[in-house]
Amino acid sequence: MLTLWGNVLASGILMGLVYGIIALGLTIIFGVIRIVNFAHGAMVVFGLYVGYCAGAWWGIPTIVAAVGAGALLFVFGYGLETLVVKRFVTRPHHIQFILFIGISLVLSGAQLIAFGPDPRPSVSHLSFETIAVGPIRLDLARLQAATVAAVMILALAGFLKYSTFGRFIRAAADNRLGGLMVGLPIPKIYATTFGIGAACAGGAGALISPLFDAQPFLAVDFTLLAFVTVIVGGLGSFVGALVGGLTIGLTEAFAALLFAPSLKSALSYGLLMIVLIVRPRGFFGAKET
Amino acid sequence: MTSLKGPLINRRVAMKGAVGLAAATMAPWVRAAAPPPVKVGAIMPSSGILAFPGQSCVRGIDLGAKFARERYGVDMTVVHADTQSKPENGRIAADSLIQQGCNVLIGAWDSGATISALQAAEAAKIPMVVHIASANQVTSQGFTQVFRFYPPAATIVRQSLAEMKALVTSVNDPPKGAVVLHLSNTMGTSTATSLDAAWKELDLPVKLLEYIPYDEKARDLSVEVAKAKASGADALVSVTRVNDAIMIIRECIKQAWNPKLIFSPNGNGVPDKAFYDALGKYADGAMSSNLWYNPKGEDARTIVDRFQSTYANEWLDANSGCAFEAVQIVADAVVRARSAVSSEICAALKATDLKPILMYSGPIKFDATGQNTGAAVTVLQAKESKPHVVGPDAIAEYKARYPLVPFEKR
Amino acid sequence: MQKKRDALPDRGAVLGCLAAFAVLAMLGGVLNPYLISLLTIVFLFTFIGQSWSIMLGLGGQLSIGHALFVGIGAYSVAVLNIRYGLSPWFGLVVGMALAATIGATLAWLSFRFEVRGIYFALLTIAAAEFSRVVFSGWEFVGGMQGLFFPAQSGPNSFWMLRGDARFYYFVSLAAVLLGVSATALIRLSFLGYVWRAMRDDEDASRALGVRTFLHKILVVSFSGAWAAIGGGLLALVQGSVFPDSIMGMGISVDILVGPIVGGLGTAFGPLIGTLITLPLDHLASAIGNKFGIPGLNNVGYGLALIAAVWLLPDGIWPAIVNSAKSITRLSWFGNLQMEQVKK
Amino acid sequence: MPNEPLLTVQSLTVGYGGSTALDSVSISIYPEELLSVVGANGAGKTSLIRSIAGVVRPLDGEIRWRGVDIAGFPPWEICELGIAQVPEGRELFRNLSVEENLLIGGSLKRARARRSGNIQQVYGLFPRLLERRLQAAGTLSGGEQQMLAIGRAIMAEPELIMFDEPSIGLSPSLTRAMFDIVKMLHAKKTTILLVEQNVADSLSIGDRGYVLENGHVVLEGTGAALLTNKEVRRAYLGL
Amino acid sequence: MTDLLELDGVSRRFGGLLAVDNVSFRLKGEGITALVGPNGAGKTTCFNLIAGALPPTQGSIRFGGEIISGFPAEDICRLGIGRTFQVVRPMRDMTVLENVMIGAFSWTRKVSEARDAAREALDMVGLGPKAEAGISRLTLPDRKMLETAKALSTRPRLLLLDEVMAGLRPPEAAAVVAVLRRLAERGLSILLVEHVMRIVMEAAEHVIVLHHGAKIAEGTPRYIVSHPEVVAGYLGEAFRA
Repeated sequence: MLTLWGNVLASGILMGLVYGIIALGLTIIFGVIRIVNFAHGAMVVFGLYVGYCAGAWWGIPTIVAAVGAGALLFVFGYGLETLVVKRFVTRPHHIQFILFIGISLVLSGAQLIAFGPDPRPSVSHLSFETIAVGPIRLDLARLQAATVAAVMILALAGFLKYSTFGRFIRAAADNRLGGLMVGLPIPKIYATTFGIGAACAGGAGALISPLFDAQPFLAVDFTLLAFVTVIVGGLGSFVGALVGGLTIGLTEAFAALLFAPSLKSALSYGLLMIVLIVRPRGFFGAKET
Repeated sequence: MTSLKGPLINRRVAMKGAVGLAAATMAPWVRAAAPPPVKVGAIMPSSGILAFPGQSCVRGIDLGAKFARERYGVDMTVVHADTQSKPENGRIAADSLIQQGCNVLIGAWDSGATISALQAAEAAKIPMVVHIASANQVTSQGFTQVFRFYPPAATIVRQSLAEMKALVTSVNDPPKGAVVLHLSNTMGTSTATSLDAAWKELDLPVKLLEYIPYDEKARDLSVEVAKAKASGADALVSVTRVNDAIMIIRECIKQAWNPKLIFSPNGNGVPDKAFYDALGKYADGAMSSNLWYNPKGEDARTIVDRFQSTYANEWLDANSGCAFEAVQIVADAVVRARSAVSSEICAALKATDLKPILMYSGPIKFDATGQNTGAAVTVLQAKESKPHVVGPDAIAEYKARYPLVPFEKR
Repeated sequence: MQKKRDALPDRGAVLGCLAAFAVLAMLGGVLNPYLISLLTIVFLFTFIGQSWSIMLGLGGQLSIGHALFVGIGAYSVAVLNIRYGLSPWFGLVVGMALAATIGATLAWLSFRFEVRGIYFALLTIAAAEFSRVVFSGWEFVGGMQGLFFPAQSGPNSFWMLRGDARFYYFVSLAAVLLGVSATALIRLSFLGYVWRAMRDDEDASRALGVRTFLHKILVVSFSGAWAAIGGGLLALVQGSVFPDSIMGMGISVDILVGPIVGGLGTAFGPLIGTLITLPLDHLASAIGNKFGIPGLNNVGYGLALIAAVWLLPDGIWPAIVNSAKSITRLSWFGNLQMEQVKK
Repeated sequence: MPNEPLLTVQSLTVGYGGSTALDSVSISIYPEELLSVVGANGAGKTSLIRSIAGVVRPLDGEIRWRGVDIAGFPPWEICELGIAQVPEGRELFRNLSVEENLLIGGSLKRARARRSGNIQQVYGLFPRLLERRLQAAGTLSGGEQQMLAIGRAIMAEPELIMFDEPSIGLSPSLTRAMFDIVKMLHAKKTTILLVEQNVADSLSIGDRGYVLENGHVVLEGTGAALLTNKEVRRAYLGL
Repeated sequence: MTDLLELDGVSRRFGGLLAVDNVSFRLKGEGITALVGPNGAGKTTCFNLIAGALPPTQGSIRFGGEIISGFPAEDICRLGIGRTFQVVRPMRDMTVLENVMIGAFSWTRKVSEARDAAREALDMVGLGPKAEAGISRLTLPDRKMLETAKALSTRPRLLLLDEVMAGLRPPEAAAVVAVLRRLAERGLSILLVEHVMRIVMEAAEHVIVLHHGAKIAEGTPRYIVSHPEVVAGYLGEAFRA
């Protein structure tokens, strides 16, 4: 019994970190540009396909694929912001929503045309391996994803904290007008931020490819998952993404253990509603300006 | 363009009734010695969340039409319509096909779109062969134009459990307890409900320990599998789609749980290519019961080979198989009716008594509600990256392997 | 005399509107069944879209989870009709009441705790998804297996709201007419003025005595009740209800595309927008099927949506009105329908 | 006074959504000058500064910097030319530390190389900022925030600093201190554009001044002349 | 007789800033009172406290003898305090008349009644001829008067006007003063935030001076301009002489 609980706890934590990394990109983009990227899920699926291709076609390890997917999506995100999203930054939410639904549809459609509707499992030995720590088994793919998630979050936090451009990004997130007044290159900052957000989504997608099979229409699920995570943690906050991920991961794990597993997602949505109502900025959310 | 004229007039008859006389005088004129050209409308969810089975069905329909042209000499044109996996589009798709002059419809995979499409078929009096859609209501809501090849969920489960019983009673060291892991979606819940009844009715010698339903959108089944393992069961009965079937096996491996038997009544996984792509050697030994092609059927080999040469990267699975068979049912009816008039095809469909061409099934006959009474399941077992038929005995390619080789010893 | 004319929409507008609907009604008699079923769905989505459009376009509250209300309406009709054999009219009334209550509760909770803007929108998604999952697991309402209406047979029955395709065409057309009139009337009533004021500037309207807290609850609740009617009709037309489709994100997204593309908060915008986008979606789908490239429809439709919000930020209808105004003296179009949300 | 103006604003018109904030305003600033622009709320002072800085796009008119028309240039290019501002409301990066605010101010290409030295200079000027260098800018008091805003502008090594109502919300003693700093910067030969409501103080330290009313320049002259102008006294005190 | 408005030790703090510092004053039933002070003196915050846009941190506000501090803005409006905003805030896609009708909806739900009341209010401020115009066609003085008409249409007993004359040219301002006089003669009490002393001198009967959030002087306009602290606070040290 204790083993079961221990395993559930471990699995909840690992899964929570994975959720955290899936949600990271969404939170970065919101934090700086103040737009909600509803095409986030489609970008995660993009990454999943990169992971699939890397694993199944070229036999590239997942971590390398994740870096590749991150790079690819950075370029994609940077371009998308410069060409399209830029024009919508000051537009009302519902217009942005339609824009991202459009982008999401284009991505999903392209994925459907390119790969067909069949689930594409990444072929990786990681999918089957665990390491035992005492009586507790840790899933290797999840462990890898969770570790990379932690490293990535630390790296990003470091970049934002200590690099000049990272400081620019934080400044732009803090006060856009003030940034303009001291001569920050706001378009470049926004495009880069969107690129980073997209890269996180893509990298996360590739990283979790040993866990999830790629399918074009998973986009909505991943978008919703990222929302739940990010809102519980606090839109726009880094630590929030992690804490949100852990909260959801653990809630789901213990809900599955103690209640009906099929009500897992009802519980996380319920939690989301409560958090939204009681603490709309989440645990670590930035103040609305 | 008689092919267009016939159905057009016929539809008017259905709608207005007043021109009936004209149609009656027209009908003999349309009838010719060879089966007349017929237009078949196929309603499938080719895009959207159900695109995976939907596109598989489209392949079955296309191949089936080619085959029917050669076998029956029917001049058959297929028109496809996509429901985008939305129920409300079932009717629009059906009406669009009827508008394009289709004399008979096939579709629509999911029960929602099927019911919606059936309303259009009912209004226009165009017969519709339902190749797949498992809700009881498809044939129980009083539609007169429905002909369902696919058995209702309860029938499938009952037959599946009968096969399972045959298996566990014939082996040396039968499993003692079973745990049921099932999807909480339409298919999963109805299967689980029937499972419970059938289990008792058939008095399976394996004890049912626990039901563990899980969310369709589950992203992680580790806790569910951990729970299943903790229940002490040595047989895993699962009702899954492909993704979760893969997830469950992965979890079993990771959690070092080696049930002696993994069996999915009416479940996906074992029949699907993705299952083997993802699991490789770990796929072997898992079993499922499905509607499947009869490997010992006369034409099965040729059809499978043709499918393989046409669609090199795809498998002929239950979806394409049922779609294929549905086309044959239509072709057979057209030949017997010697007419492309929908009402006459409908009458011929009612009188269907067809030896299945591809699928394993009893003689295909439709009862008063339009339900195929001959439908039957096969038991499949994964072996060397392919599903193989291991039951019923009459068509088995080999005897089922039992128990499962523990994952770590592979 | 002068006053009375002011209080009502321009006679020209009323006549123009009636003429448009007369044409649509006549089309109902002559169009082929395919167009009939397509337009029926267009009308239903228009009607639901109008409810959404009132909430954002007049009330300023963005909902991305309107499927919640649609689903409530659909299930009320389905459960009462299928389980208890009651007329769908009861279901519609019950659905309205339920949706209004749920909407009011949700709004009360949100605005009480100062959840606003995008956070409120996200809350509506959460509420919709939450109820979808709950309905999926609720045996009484059919769970994931859904509920099915019996096949339609016999003559059309207005009382039981059952009939053939044309019957539903006229029912949904009537609903749209109701929606257009309701939108126009609300805009000209006390509520319309107050809601628009509240949407444009909450603090300024509070200073003018507008009880914004109350009105925000009212508009959400009202819009919810309206959407529930649409949901009930949609359930009847498609003949079944499943939590995944009727309460899923798909519906929430589908209904808001029309109003945004057509023109938010206007009486005709949702109709024009849905009349363009929905058939476009089907056309794209047909083309994709023709070339054997499913997925092409998603790409095409997605690009069309991006183009729409890019090129016509206020929607098609205001663009038409503006160009019409610059050519002729069609001022009544403007008075009745011109509306833009600026933020 | 040198003959060539550093910055010339020529018939500048700025408007927002149908209303006009500046209507054909022309002013010029000469190198090393301290120019005061005074006017009541809504006279268009902030619009003037923001359009020079490129944050607001003018509807019409020219803004010439050393003879080059920079109207329509993006703000970051304008900052790079050596035009900095101490904005109304300070517009600091509230969640960033004092030092980070200064670093950002000094990250323009024109000053980046000398950034660390400049920071020390700012700390020398405002020892209070040194004490609080790791504190978030949002937690500073009003006066300290104003110091930080000035320090941030100095970090860009600007040739022209524009002050937008530096005395707002400050106590009389802090206001005096603020004007001392302006005077000190002026003494260091930085060109200064000072926009104020505080008529007397700003005109008394300014070399020249303009009076802005409702988007128009209504008076211009030397600071001392304006200060004694009957019109100004009447308009601002009813004396 | 109770005073119409009574502020008693009212303070408001924003973080570290004490925007309004222990302010007390009373308004009698009618006439024009001006609230003056330099920028950032807390005049607008004071208005916001009275009108309920913000709750005071300390102290109480009474209107007609009843405590209203802490009430929401809409309730205070309905009790009879109308206010304008310093930055004009018209509802952009409504006509002038429709904008003013919103205020009337605080006491009626009949569109026709609201329309009549709005017309009346517009006539009162001289905007009658422009009733059907769109907002974008209004000049700045028109917009200021529109704000006043909106507040008037709520049928207030006390009118709070926040810099309605800022940015107006002298003749325009004079016209506005005339309007205010007329309103005051009808028995309305007006509290005016104003920057330009010249106008205050012309219009107000009573002046309250705020500086750094605190009241530093109160009295007739004549008395106020001769008050040394006022001159210092307003125009700077240089003017003291």
